[in-house]
Parts: sequence; C-alpha cells; structure tokens
Amino acid sequence: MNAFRRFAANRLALVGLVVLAVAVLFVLIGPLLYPTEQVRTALESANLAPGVEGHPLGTDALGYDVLGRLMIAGRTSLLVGILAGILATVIGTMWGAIAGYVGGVVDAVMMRIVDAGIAIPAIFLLLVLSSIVQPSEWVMILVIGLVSWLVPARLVRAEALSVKTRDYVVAARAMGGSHSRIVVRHIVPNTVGTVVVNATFQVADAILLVAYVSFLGMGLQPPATDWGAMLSNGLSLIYQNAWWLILPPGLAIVLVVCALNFIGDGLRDVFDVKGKTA
Amino acid sequence: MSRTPDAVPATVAARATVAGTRPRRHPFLFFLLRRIGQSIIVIFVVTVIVFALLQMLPGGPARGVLGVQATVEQIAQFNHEQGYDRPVWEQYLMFLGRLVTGDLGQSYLLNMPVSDAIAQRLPKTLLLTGLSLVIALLIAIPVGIFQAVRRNRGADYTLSTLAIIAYSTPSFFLGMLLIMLFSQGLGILPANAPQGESVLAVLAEPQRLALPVLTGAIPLVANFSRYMRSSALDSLSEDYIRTARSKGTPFRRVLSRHLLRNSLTPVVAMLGYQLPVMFGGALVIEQLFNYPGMGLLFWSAAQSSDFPVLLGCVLVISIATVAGSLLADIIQAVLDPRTRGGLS
Amino acid sequence: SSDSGSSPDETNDEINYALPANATPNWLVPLATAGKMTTHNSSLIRAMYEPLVAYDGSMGTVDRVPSADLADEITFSDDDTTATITLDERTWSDGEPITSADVAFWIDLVKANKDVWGSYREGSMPDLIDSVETPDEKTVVLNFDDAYNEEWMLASQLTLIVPIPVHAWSITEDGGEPDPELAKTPEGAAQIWEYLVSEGEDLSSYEGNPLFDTVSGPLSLSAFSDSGSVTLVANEAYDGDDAAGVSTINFLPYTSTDAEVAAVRAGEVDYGYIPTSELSGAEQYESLGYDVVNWDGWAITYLPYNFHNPEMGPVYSQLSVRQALQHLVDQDTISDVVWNGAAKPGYGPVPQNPDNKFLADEQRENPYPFDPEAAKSLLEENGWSLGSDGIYVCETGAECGEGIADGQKLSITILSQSGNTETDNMFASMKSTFEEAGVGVTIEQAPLNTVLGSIPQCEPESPECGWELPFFGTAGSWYFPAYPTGEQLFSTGGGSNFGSYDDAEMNERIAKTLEAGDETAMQEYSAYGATELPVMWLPNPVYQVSVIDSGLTGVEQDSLGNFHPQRWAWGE
Amino acid sequence: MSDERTAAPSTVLRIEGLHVRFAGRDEEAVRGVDLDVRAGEVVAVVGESGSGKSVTSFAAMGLLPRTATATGSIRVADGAGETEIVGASAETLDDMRGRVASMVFQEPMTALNPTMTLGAQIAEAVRNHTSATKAEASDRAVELMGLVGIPDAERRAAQFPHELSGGQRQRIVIAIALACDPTVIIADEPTTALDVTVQAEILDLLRRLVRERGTGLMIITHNMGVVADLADRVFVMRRGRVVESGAATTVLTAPQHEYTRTLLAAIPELPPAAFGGEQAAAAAEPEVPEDAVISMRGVAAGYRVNGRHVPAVDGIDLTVGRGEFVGLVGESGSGKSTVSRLALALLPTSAGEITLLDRPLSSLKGRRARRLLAQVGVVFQDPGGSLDPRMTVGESIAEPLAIHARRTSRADRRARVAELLDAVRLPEDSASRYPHEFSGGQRQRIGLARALVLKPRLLVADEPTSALDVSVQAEVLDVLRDLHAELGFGCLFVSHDLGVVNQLTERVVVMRRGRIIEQGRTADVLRAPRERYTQELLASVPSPDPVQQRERRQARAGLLEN
Ligand SMILES: Nc1ncnc2c1ncn2[C@@H]1O[C@H](COP(=O)(O)OP(=O)(O)OP(=O)(O)O)[C@@H](O)[C@H]1O
Ligand SMILES: Nc1ncnc2c1ncn2[C@@H]1O[C@H](COP(=O)(O)OP(=O)(O)OP(=O)(O)O)[C@@H](O)[C@H]1O
Ligand SMILES: [Mg+2]
Ligand SMILES: [Mg+2]
Repeated sequence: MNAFRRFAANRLALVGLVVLAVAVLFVLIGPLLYPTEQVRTALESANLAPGVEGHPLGTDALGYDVLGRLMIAGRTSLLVGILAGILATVIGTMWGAIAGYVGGVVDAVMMRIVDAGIAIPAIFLLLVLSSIVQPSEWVMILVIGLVSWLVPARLVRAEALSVKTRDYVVAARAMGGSHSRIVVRHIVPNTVGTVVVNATFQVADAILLVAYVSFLGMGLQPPATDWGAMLSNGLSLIYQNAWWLILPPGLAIVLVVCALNFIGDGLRDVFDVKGKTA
Repeated sequence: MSRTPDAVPATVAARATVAGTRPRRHPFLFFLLRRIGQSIIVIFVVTVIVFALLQMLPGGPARGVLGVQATVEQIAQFNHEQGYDRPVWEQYLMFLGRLVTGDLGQSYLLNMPVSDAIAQRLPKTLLLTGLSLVIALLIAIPVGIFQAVRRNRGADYTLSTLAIIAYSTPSFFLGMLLIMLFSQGLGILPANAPQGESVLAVLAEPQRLALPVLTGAIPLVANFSRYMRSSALDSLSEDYIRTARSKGTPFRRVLSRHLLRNSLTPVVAMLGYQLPVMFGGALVIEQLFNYPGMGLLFWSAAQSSDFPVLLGCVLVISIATVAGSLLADIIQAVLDPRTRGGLS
Repeated sequence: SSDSGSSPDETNDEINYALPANATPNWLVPLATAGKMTTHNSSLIRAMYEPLVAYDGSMGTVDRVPSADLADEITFSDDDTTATITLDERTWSDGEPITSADVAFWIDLVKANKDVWGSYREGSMPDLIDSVETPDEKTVVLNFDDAYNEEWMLASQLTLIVPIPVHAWSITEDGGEPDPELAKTPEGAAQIWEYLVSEGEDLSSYEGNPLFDTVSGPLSLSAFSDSGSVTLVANEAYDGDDAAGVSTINFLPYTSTDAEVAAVRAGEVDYGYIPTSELSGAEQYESLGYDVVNWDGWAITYLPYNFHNPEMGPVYSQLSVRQALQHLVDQDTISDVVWNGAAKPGYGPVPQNPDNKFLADEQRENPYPFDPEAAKSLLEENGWSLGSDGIYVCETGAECGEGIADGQKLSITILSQSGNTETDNMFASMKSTFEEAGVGVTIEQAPLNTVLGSIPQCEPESPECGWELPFFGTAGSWYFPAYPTGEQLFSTGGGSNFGSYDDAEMNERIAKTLEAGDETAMQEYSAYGATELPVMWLPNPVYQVSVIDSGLTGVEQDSLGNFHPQRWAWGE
Repeated sequence: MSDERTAAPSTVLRIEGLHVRFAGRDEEAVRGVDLDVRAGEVVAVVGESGSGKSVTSFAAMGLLPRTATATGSIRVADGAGETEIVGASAETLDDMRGRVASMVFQEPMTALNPTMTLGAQIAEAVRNHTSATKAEASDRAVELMGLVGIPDAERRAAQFPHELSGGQRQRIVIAIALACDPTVIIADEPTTALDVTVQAEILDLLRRLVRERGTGLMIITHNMGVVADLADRVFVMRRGRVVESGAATTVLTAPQHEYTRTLLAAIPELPPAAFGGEQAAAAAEPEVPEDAVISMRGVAAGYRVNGRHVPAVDGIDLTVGRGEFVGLVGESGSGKSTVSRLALALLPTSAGEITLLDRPLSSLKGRRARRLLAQVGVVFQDPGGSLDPRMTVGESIAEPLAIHARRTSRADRRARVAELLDAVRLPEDSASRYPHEFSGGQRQRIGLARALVLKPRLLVADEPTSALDVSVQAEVLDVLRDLHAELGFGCLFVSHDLGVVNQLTERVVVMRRGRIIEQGRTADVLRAPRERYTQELLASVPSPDPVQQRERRQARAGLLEN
C-alpha cells in the first residue's frame, strides 16, 4: 500500500495509469461496443470523410472504418509492444546478471557483444531482420525483442556488478552458497527495481519501434494492422489533408507511450531507481 | 551510514601502494589502449553480425540487381563474379581483407564504389545530426539545470511532461505534424530538405534545413534535458555543492562553476551511446524530408538488396558509433581529472 | 514549370525532368552489361546515340519512327534470311560520316562479347546474324542463320543495334590511337569492349570523357554528377530529323517519390510524376499549371504460379483452379478504386494499351470476368468442397487432379513487393474477396529485389521452391519491346518463366510468333494465353502518373517506357 | 525561555528557540534548540544519530534544504553587529557564509569538487568576499594550505582532490573554512571518516587554529573522546532537543541527564596505558593455541587491479583456537579485512597455507570447500548492507540452512529461526519482516543470528559494530559475548576500536601495511605495547575522561617528538 501511495504521489504516473487503462479498454472492449467490419474490404465505401455514412472518423482507402480500425490496430500495437518489451527485459536481465556476476573474460565477451549490438542502430537491424522473416505479430515480437534487449542487459549488468559487492552477497558466498543460488536468490531480485522500471520504458520503446517498423514498410499481413501502419498509410495522403487518417493513430501512439513513460517514472519513485537510458 | 572508517572505493587504488607496489605509470594511456582494443573487438563483432545477417537475406542480390528480364546465365555469371558461389567463410575473409584496405566494394545500384557513395552522403548526415545535436544540447543543458534547481515545482513538471511527450512522439509523426503545420498550414517552411550535393549547397538553403533539423532536435532535447536534469540533481546533492555554498559563492556561480562541469560528465558518456539512436533517427528523418544522406542511401540499398552498400553503411555507422563512444569516454576522462591521474 | 522564377527567355530554353526516385542514370555507353538496362539509361543513350532502327509508342501505336533512327530503307529478302539496310546521310557530331562500318563495329563487339552483353538471349541477337556485309559506306547486309518473322526481327532485334563511332571508339586505353580493324578479331573486340565497359563503370569521369564527344543523336552530354544529376544539351552538329526542341535538359535525381512531389509542388520540375494516390487530388496539380497524364506502359502485370511448388504446384496445374482464381479478381474495381484509375485491366499476355493488332478478341473481352459464383461452381465441379473453416478443401486428392494431396486446402500465398500503398491495398482487397469465396490467402511482403531474388526457377524437391505467387508489378510486371512476344515468359525453359509453366501448345504458338510469315500468330498466342491462364492476370498499373507543365509540347508518352527528351519544347 | 539577555559581548553564534520542520514530516526534526558559541571557545554538540545535530548546524549556515522551514532565531556576530540567519535573503546569506561563519564537513572525500584544483577551490572562497585579484587569491590559497599543514603547498595547489589522502583533504576543507577569517566555524563530525592517528592530527590542528585566532568553533561529534580532547562546553542533544549542557569536564565526569549517563557508560574502556617504550614487556613468543579452528602460516594474498596483481598482505601467521576470541587491529588499509576474507575462503592465497577446521583450504575446491563453510559464520560491518533487502529476516537467518541443510523441514527451520531471534533478543514476529524495518543495531543482531544458525566453530566478524552508535554498540557486543559463552565458537574479531578489542578479546593481533607487527595476549599488548606503532595507535585514541585524555595527548606528543 505504501508503495502504491508513493506511486500515486506522482500525479503524472497516476494519469499515465488511467490513460493506459482507457487505452486497453478502448482496444479490448471498444470493438464489442462499436463493432465494425475489419476483415472484408469495402471498396465501394472507401475514402469517406469523417461523419459520412455513420463513420465518425471516416474510412480509409479500403473502406475500413477508421475508428474501428484504431481499436483493432491498437490491439496489435499494445500486444506486440508489451510482449516485445517483456521479452527484451527477460533476455537482457539474464544476460546482464550473468555477465555482471561472473565477470572476467565471460563478462568481457558478453559485453562486447552487447556493445556491438548497440553500435548497430536498431532500425537498421530491424530493416534487415524483417526482410529475412515475414512479419507476423509473433515475429515482430521476437524481432523487436531481439534488437532491444541490449540496453536492459547493460543496466542490469551495472546493477549486478554493484549488487555482487554488497555484503549480503559476500555473506552468502562466505556461507558457502553456490553461484546459481546467488544469481537467482540475490542478484536478480535486487535488480528488480531497475528491471521493472526499465521494462516500462522498454514497452514504451517497443510500441514506438512497432510504429517505426511499419513506417519503414515492414508491416503486418492484411487485414491485420497496427497504429504505425495506419499512420504510415496516412502519410501518403498528407497533401490531401486527410487528417483523420493521420492524427488518430499518431495521437494514440503518443498517448500510450507517454502514459507508459509516466508510469515508469512513477515506478522509479517507488523502487528508488536512478536514471533512464532512452 | 557514512560513519565508517572503512575504505571508500575511490581511494582503493590510491591505497594500493601500501603493500609495496607502484600504480601504473600512465593510467590514462593504459585506459586509452584498453578502450581502443575493446573498440576494435567490437567492430570485429559488428562485422560478423552484419555479415551473418546479410547471409540470411533470402534470394541474394543477383535477380534484384539484374532485373526481371535477366537470364539464368547472367545470374550465374553475376554470382560468380561477386564470389557468391564461394563458401561463406571464404566470402567473409575476402570481405574482411578488402575492408582493412578501406575497400567497401562496388554498389550494384549506383554503379560506384560504396566508399564514394558514403563519402558523398555521410557529411550531409553528419551535418543534419550534428546541427540537431548542437541545438539540442544548447537548449537541453540549461533547461535540465533549470529543472533540477526548480525540481518538483510547476515549471519543472511542465517541462518534464513536455519532454516525455516529445520523447513519446515517433519522429516521423512529429515530422508529419511539423509539415502539416509549417508547410501546409502556415506555408512558411518548405517540407523538402535541401537536395544540394555538397554540404555547402545544403547549408545555402537554411529554410529547407529547418524542419528536418527541428524534427531531429526535438526528441534529443527531450532526452538530453531529462538526462541533464537527473544528472544535475545528483550533482546538486553532492557535498561539494554544499561546500561551495558554505564559502559564500552565489548560487548562479555555483551552477556555472561547480555544477555544470560535474553534471556534464555523465551526459557526455550518454552521448556516446546515443549515436546509433541518432543515426537511426536520421534514417527516418531523411526518408520523411528526402534529405539525401546516409539514411536514404541505406534505405534504398535495403530496398534493392544492394549488399555492399548495406554492409558499408552499417559498418561506417557502427564504426562511427564505436569511435563516438570512445571519444565520449576520452572527453569524460578529460573532464574528470580522477581518471587521468598519472598523465602529467 | 515555366514560372519557376527565372526569366522567360531562359526558361524557354531549358527543361527540368524528374527521374524516377532512386533510379539514377548509371550507364551511358550504348553497350550495356546486365543490370544497366533501365529505361532512363536507355532513353538517355537513345538521345545521344540513335539506334539503327527506332520503335516507339509515342504516336499512339507502337511503331517504327524512322525520323529517330539511322536506317533509311530496310528490305528483307523474300525468304526472310537477309536484311539489307541503307543508312541515312548523317554525320557524327565530330563531322565524320555515319557509315556501315559503324554498324559492323557494334555487331563485332557484341558478337565477341555476347556473354556479358546485357540484352543477350540465346538464339537471338547476335546469334542469329551469320555474317555482315558492308558493300558500301551506306549499306549493310545482314545474313541470318534462319528465316525469321520480319516484324519480330525489326521491332525486337534490329532495334538493339546502336551504331557506334568506329573511328573514335576502336581504342583500348585512354587517348589510344583508334584502330578500325581491331574489332574484327575476337581478341581485339574483347579488348575494346573491356575498355569501353570500364569507362562506362567510371561514372565520376563521365563529364569530360572524350568518348561522349562523338554522338549521333540530337543531344549530347554536358554534365553528369555522381548523385545522378545529368544535363544534356542540344547537339549543335545534329543533322537528322529529330532535333532537340530546347538547348538544355536537366535530368534531376530524387531520393524518394516524396522529394520529387515536393519539387513538383515547388514548380522546380517541368516534367515529373506523382504517386497514384495523388490522383484523387489531381486538381491541385492542375491549378499549379500541370497536366496530369497517365503514362501507360507497353506491359502486362500478373502473378506467376509456381507450378513446381511441391504442395500447390499440382493444384495450380489444374486449369479449373486457375480459372476459378481468375474469376475472383475484380479487375475493374481494383483499377478504379484502389489505383484511382492508374491501372487498366489486363486479361492476357499481350499489352492492351494502346489497342493493337496483336490482341485477340478473346483477350480483349476477358474470358473470366469477376464472378465469385462461377468460381465456386468451377471448384465444386472439380472435386473441391467448402471446409468447415470456410476454405475449399480437396478431401480426395485424386479427384481434383494429379499429384494433389488428400485434404489439400485451397490456400494460396502471395509474396508481394512492399513499399507501395496501392499494391498493398490491391492485395488486401483481393484477400478479402478470395477468402469470402473460400480461398485462403496469405500475403507476405518484401522489397522488390528480395521478391525477385526469392523466386528462382526450381524443381519441386529443391528447398528454394517453396514460393507460390510472387508479385513484382507495382509498375508493371513485364515491359515488352515493340513486338510483344512471350518466349521469355511462357515457353518451356524461357529465361523469365519463373513458375516453370510447361505447355506444348503454348510453346508452339510462341514459336509461330517468331517464325517468318505468319501474321495471325500473335493473336492466336494472345487468345491462348487469355484462356489458358499461364499466370494470374492482374490490372496493369501505369508506368507513372506524369505531371507535365501545360506549356510543354512533344510530350506524348511512349508506352515502351522510353522518353524522348529531344522532342520536348516550349509551346507558344 | 528565561529573559537573561545579558549575553557576553564575545558571543559569536547564538541560536535561540530553533525549530526545524521538513515538508511531509509530522515531527519536527529540531524542536527548540538554544545554543551559543563564544569567541575562542570550542563547543561540542553530541548525541545519538538523528538527534538533529546536523540540521541545527545547517540551519546556522542557512543551508537547510528547501523542504525545511526553520523558526526561531540564529544570529552570528558580524563585526560590531549581528546578522539574523533565519529568514535572511540569499544575498545576506551569500555575504555571510565563509566570511563570518564557515563550515567543515564530515566527508572529506566528497566535500571537494573533484574537477577543480585545490588552489582554485580555496581561492574561490577568498575572492567571494574580498577584492583580491586572481593572483592574490591563489597566493593566499597557498599560504592557507601551508597554514593547515600541507607540505609543498605550491605544487599541491595545482592538484585535484583525488590526489590527496583523506586527512589532507580534510585540511583543505579547513583551509577553505579559514579563508576569510570567520568569527565562527561549524564542524560537522570533521574527524569521523578518518583513522585514529589522522583524527588526532586534525584535532590538534583545529585546537591550534581556534586558540591562535580566537575563532568560535562549534564541533559536532558522536565521539566522547573528541569532546574530552577539545571542548570547553558540551551540548547533549536527543530527539531534536538539548537535554544537557555545561562545561565539558562537568558533563563528562558528572553527567546529570540519564541519557548522557548511558552514553558515557556505553563507551568501552581502554586499559590504563603505558606508552613508554622502556616499559614494554619482553618480547614473548606468541603462544600457539592448540586445537585451532583456523591457522594461517606465512600467508600472502592480494587483489587484481586493472588486470595486475597487487599484494595486500604478506607473511601472515595467525591462529584462532577453539572458543578463543582473537582481535585484529590496525590502521585503515592495513589488511585486516583481507585477512578475514582469507579466513572465509573468499580470496585465494598467493603463498602460505591456511588450515580451516583441520583441513588445508588449498586442497579443497568447489562444493567440498563450500561444505566446509557450513561451520564458519560471518558478520560484516554494515548492518544494512549485509542483509538482502528483498528477503525477510526469517529467510535471511535461514539462508545457511537452505544452503547446507536442505532437508530441514519448514517447521524445523522456523523453530530454529525463532530460537535464534530469541538468542539475539529480538521479538519472534521479526521473522516475517524486512530489514529496512529495523534499526542498525537490530539488523546487526539479525546478522549475528544468521551467522550462528548452523552453530559454527569459527565466527569471523569484520568491524561488526563500527557503524553503530556507542550505546547500540554496547548492546550488540553484549549479545555477542553471551552467545560466545553459550556456543563456544572461535572468533576472529576485526576492529579498529582498541576499546572494544580490549573489552572483548583474549588475544590481539596488530597489523600494519599488510604485515603482522605484533601479537599477544590482549592485556599484555595493550598495556605494554612493544612496537612503537602500537604505542602511537593507543595514544591516538581519545579518552572520554578529560584528565586521562590530557595524559594521552601529552604521551602522543612525546612519541611524535622522539
Ligand atoms: N533533507 C531532509 N529531509 C527530511 N528529513 C531530514 C532531512 N535531513 C535530516 N532529516 C531528519 O532530521 C532529523 C535530524 O537529522 P540530523 O541529520 O540532524 O541528525 P544527526 O544528529 O546529524 O545524526 P547523525 O549523527 O546521524 O549525523 C532526522 O530525523 C532526519 O531524518
Ligand atoms: N577489492 C579490492 N581490490 C583491490 N585492492 C583491494 C581490495 N580490497 C582491499 N584492497 C587493498 O588491500 C589493502 C588491504 O585492504 P583491507 O580492506 O584488508 O584493509 P583494512 O585493514 O580492512 O582497512 P579498513 O580499516 O579501512 O577496513 C589495501 O591497500 C586496499 O587498498
Ligand atoms: Mg549528522
Ligand atoms: Mg576493512
């Protein structure tokens, strides 16, 4: 409870939580309240302006209702973002904890790999990776997870390095505790603050990456879509002032990513963790 | 719990002399060599990763380069000429061999050496990111310090919120908004970046440069100001700030003489790691504003499986990144006299 | 446009043409190696070096344009085994006459280096030329190894010949002494070729390269930058009938379509293009002083079936299945709505725009109009039944056709080229209609070159044979030379017969189109392709949607995809 | 609040009715402190941790954080008049700080700006309040550095803080405080972070400066020895209030307040010292106890620093017999902790042999070595740091069981934990709580419980009480002594506090620079040290008895002269 109070003391974090909850409801419950055809195309009612024929936000080039599409797309963006963020966090945590705890040559090798990975801009990796595999939702999760575990790995390693010199770890070793026990029982739990806080940012970043991947043309197979894909489709209509194809998905991304960042900041207060690497 | 007579980490090395050995003569030189060694290893790993990834690309470039109408014989010939029919490791060694002589191969699409293509584009990307970076720093550093000093007050919250919003906006969306606002709505700034071939020609059209640079700078301002704020907050709580104030130094001077330099150090380190992010951002911005830099080069190479260009771009950017973080480390060391102890 | 700021006199003598995004000129030597034969390269080359025989589609039909070539009269012997060509009275820009030796020089070079010549196809140019005679300076006699269809020979083969200046180009190093005899030996020809190609590869030395000082065409090279910006100026010494309409033409490279559009909007381009999606807002461009014109391509667009796909190959081999699928493609709606009219339905192997004599009525009239019900009954008549998941399935494979597995589902996989909204939307809507009718569709996307790279002709057992229906036709799948035959596409073993289509009747009909004397062969081929469906026919997108300054004349667009900058001029 | 406002004219700092409240806190941190400092006088403020000493001193400098609100009055003498600090403007405060009142902080390692030269930092203080030019200011800085006893001041002025030792840095901080000849200096625990020998030097310096210049000094400390050594008057604080004040000799010898009495009682006593070299006992052969739980023979070890081996200890011969309490003392960095790490097999030896529980350590690897550790317990210095904050106290205490006796049933485990909690005098319900809910002393007792859960034969305790207040320390030592009596383990007790060692151990080992320079029965060594180093060490420890302390100071002076 105390933890929640500390979290709630950060007003923005609370706002973030509410926004995220609303977004989740919007994408999960929304389609039940406002059912629309999002599988079959309807070329006869394509490119309608907002308000026409009962489409509050108009339709797109294939005749899909934009409001309904926003909900469906949001499911993908959120699902992929959250799972990819978690995947990245899990891989990064394990990698970083092991590198930091074991140290020496193992650490050096593992961290050089991380350095190399970081040196290659993620978007470049994504471009190449997504032309190797066909981006389904699961592939996207995997691919985004695989390019974004590096930062958490770094953070957790730094944390592990400092945790491992704490007296309670030394004590555990002096008691004869095995290495695996120390990593699992002491190192990992004590990096949890860093990890949880970073995971929130990681999810936020993953949602952005999903958008970038779609923007760069590596979208999902139709009729599936995500906010980034909607947005980049809208881009081609930027000169025709089709704001209803651009602003809704764009604002949805910004809102959710903001909300996650606010929540992360709030959690940071709770866990008392420092810093954020973007 | 600071009431401890026990060792404070920073002094461990200093005390290492107790038992009779001297510290290294030139710790800075040692540090430098070590970092350079690491950087070389990292670049090597990068070449392996990139090469392996490209091997996994389906199809191979031949059909893409030669077009739909090419014959089977022409494709076989192409693959033979380019060495694609050799074992992978042999291709890698060949590639590495050429790399050390600075030869990045020939672009299939542009019909020119990759190094020339990059030499033509890189300066422009550097210009774009460099301008964004400088502007971002000029804004973010004072803003971050201001926020740290005014922490948890209205202005701080407002700026933090703005920063998070800016950070949360995908740069292509941001760019679109700017275009909608400045180009279409107000009609005061063109949506198309300068197409000039040289950096000078690009600079000659500052009004065209405005939107791309702005799009690049805004997220950086957001990011750096957040960093600067937290780093300045850390420094503000340091004892030496208190010492400085206790000798009667006016607060403004404390900020400029004591806080700035100390809180800049971690920001500089972070800059090194931001490079790949910035290059990634450049890719999107160049795409959006049609700025003919490395990002677009990479993009069109990716679209056309122009392997040598792909490899070349990734390598150059990775090397730039590695060099950047090396430089950041060195600057950091220079800023922080603790790390250059035995240099004199 | 003419209002781009500079004074009228200046503008009236200068035209800015927008090159396709990311496709900058990278070859100007009229001897192309593979991969260098993009249309903008060849258009520029044609403006500098007139071909022996010119065909183009800029007059509303695809036909010979004698004013744009160097040949005067072309006569075929009665048995169609020789052609005698007399040349126009013309001179190179350096004042030397253009002679039969220049023609022979080209043939010698290509013959000796045919393996690396980009346009080489076994059995055609230059294999079919047995010998060349040059009885006098202005006459060339070509002796063929067989009798060939005249039209094909003229429109598809002789058009490849580009006379080049033997008196200047028969050298093997910079500043070398020309030796007109050298090319007569294969070794000498190889040396010259090597030198000329290496010069061609050295883009940075184009500007000022003495090779380009000797041209036969209406334009000559003035500037060429690495980034692909090219300036051609009128050839002052030009003495042909196709002289340049303005003194300077700038070919501007763009790194992306958006960049080009922005330039168009800024009035920096006199002749450019816009994405098809902009067609719905065409008035905007018209108000800027442009005409918005579709540039039809002399092309067809299709999805090849991979008949060797281990699972689906046997399914696609069933004509009934192909017919059913073809019935499901709503070409009219797709053309109008998805492409905003920037694509035209296509029903067979012969290009339909402009209308032409090669087209059979069967193809013109679309044997398989959009009709889901017809598709369903076709499938049901042939052993397919609707499965519980709404997808047709063949419970007993043998009933549906040879080699089909029991329980085979009718689910197709399209590998589409990425990066184009209309293409994406086309397949999204096709997926929707197909699935509604009971055909499963998976759409995969990859960049064009990855698509092309992943569809090798293959045997069923080979691991790379997993592809099914690739799409590489965002700007048309296949562009034809003037005589639109399909030997590359649909004959067994054809170089671009990706899906290994193998049909004896088709082979025969194609062979007929190449043989001498048969005027109706093309129509028969057209009819057969339209009914037999060797591939799935799709709407053929325009080459591009052009925006042309309303003040420009001479801008009829060549459906062969070439542009003819010399004919552009500012109207009164 | 008596109205006797006849303050002596020489009062330089006067605090009256000071209250400080932090935003978001219910209780005031300081609730009504009255305190005054006269010119040339040393006033000591003592009291337990958190009693408000630092807050009071910050308030006096106007350095309270923004979240704090102060009420009451703090006035400092400025020339003829007085300046009110509470509620003063930023300009007034800037003008006052450093010129009229300056401050010396506890942590010399962090009190200096790491990126600025020492000279510049001192010069800044000069230039803040005088019109001195840059050159004049740096001359003055060099002069000040000489004054506080930095040798080779000219060269040092161009150096950075990290190039100096802790004691030297503290001298620089003092130099900064002195730069403008303030009327009052406030020193917040100025010697706590330093070794006893260095501490003695700094105290000498402060005493000399105050006496010579007539500056008022308010010194905050928790060390009664320092008070006895330096102070004229003492203020004892507890929970934000002054509970007793008066002349140092009176308060120390005849404390009035209950709290002051417990404070004094808790201080471990040193034996009446005999410092003279002549009186040293004859060099006795170190007795080797039979039945050793651990013995080291000629052991050397070191650390890898930047990939290079740096020796830390050498030629260690040391034995702990069964049930024996052995103290290990020495200055900071002398290798005490290294020896304890060796005993715990946390560090490989580079020479010599360690026999742990009759088994040579070098012959054991991996799991077998770890199993041996079941019979060794360990307690570390930092009571917060040695407990995993994410484990309940019960889990922490049961951890050795989880490692070595995995088959123990849950109920057994719980019972054993309860047993131990009882033994260390903690309530049984502590098991389900987390370490942060306990005070330092309690945490240290939890650590002790964990160390003893498997009934070890050897306990290694590395400065287990040095982070604690004296009264709390007394409590923990009490528990330790009781448990030792009950369980009979051998104990290697590392400490820098000779008083504690004197109280607790039977034998003592003195280390210096990685070597053992003296060992023997505690009584012998401390009463009649043979080695000069041991003598100095003893003489540097301030005694809370003002009379005794005077003797020590003289003895030390004598030793330094020789
Ligand atoms: N910045 C702050 N914010 C909130 N509370 C504070 C702050 N600084 C000190 N306190 C509280 O004020 C009280 C007095 O603290 P202070 O630092 O003066 O104690 P102290 O006597 O100096 O203790 P120590 O001997 O540990 O230094 C404590 O309860 C502490 O928690
Ligand atoms: N982890 C380490 N890495 C490198 N050197 C170390 C390390 N730990 C200690 N040292 C060095 O070994 C020597 C002995 O250190 P040790 O910690 O044993 O001293 P100590 O007597 O316990 O000091 P203190 O009283 O300050 O705790 C010192 O010179 C110290 O700098
Ligand atoms: Mg304090
Ligand atoms: Mg120690």
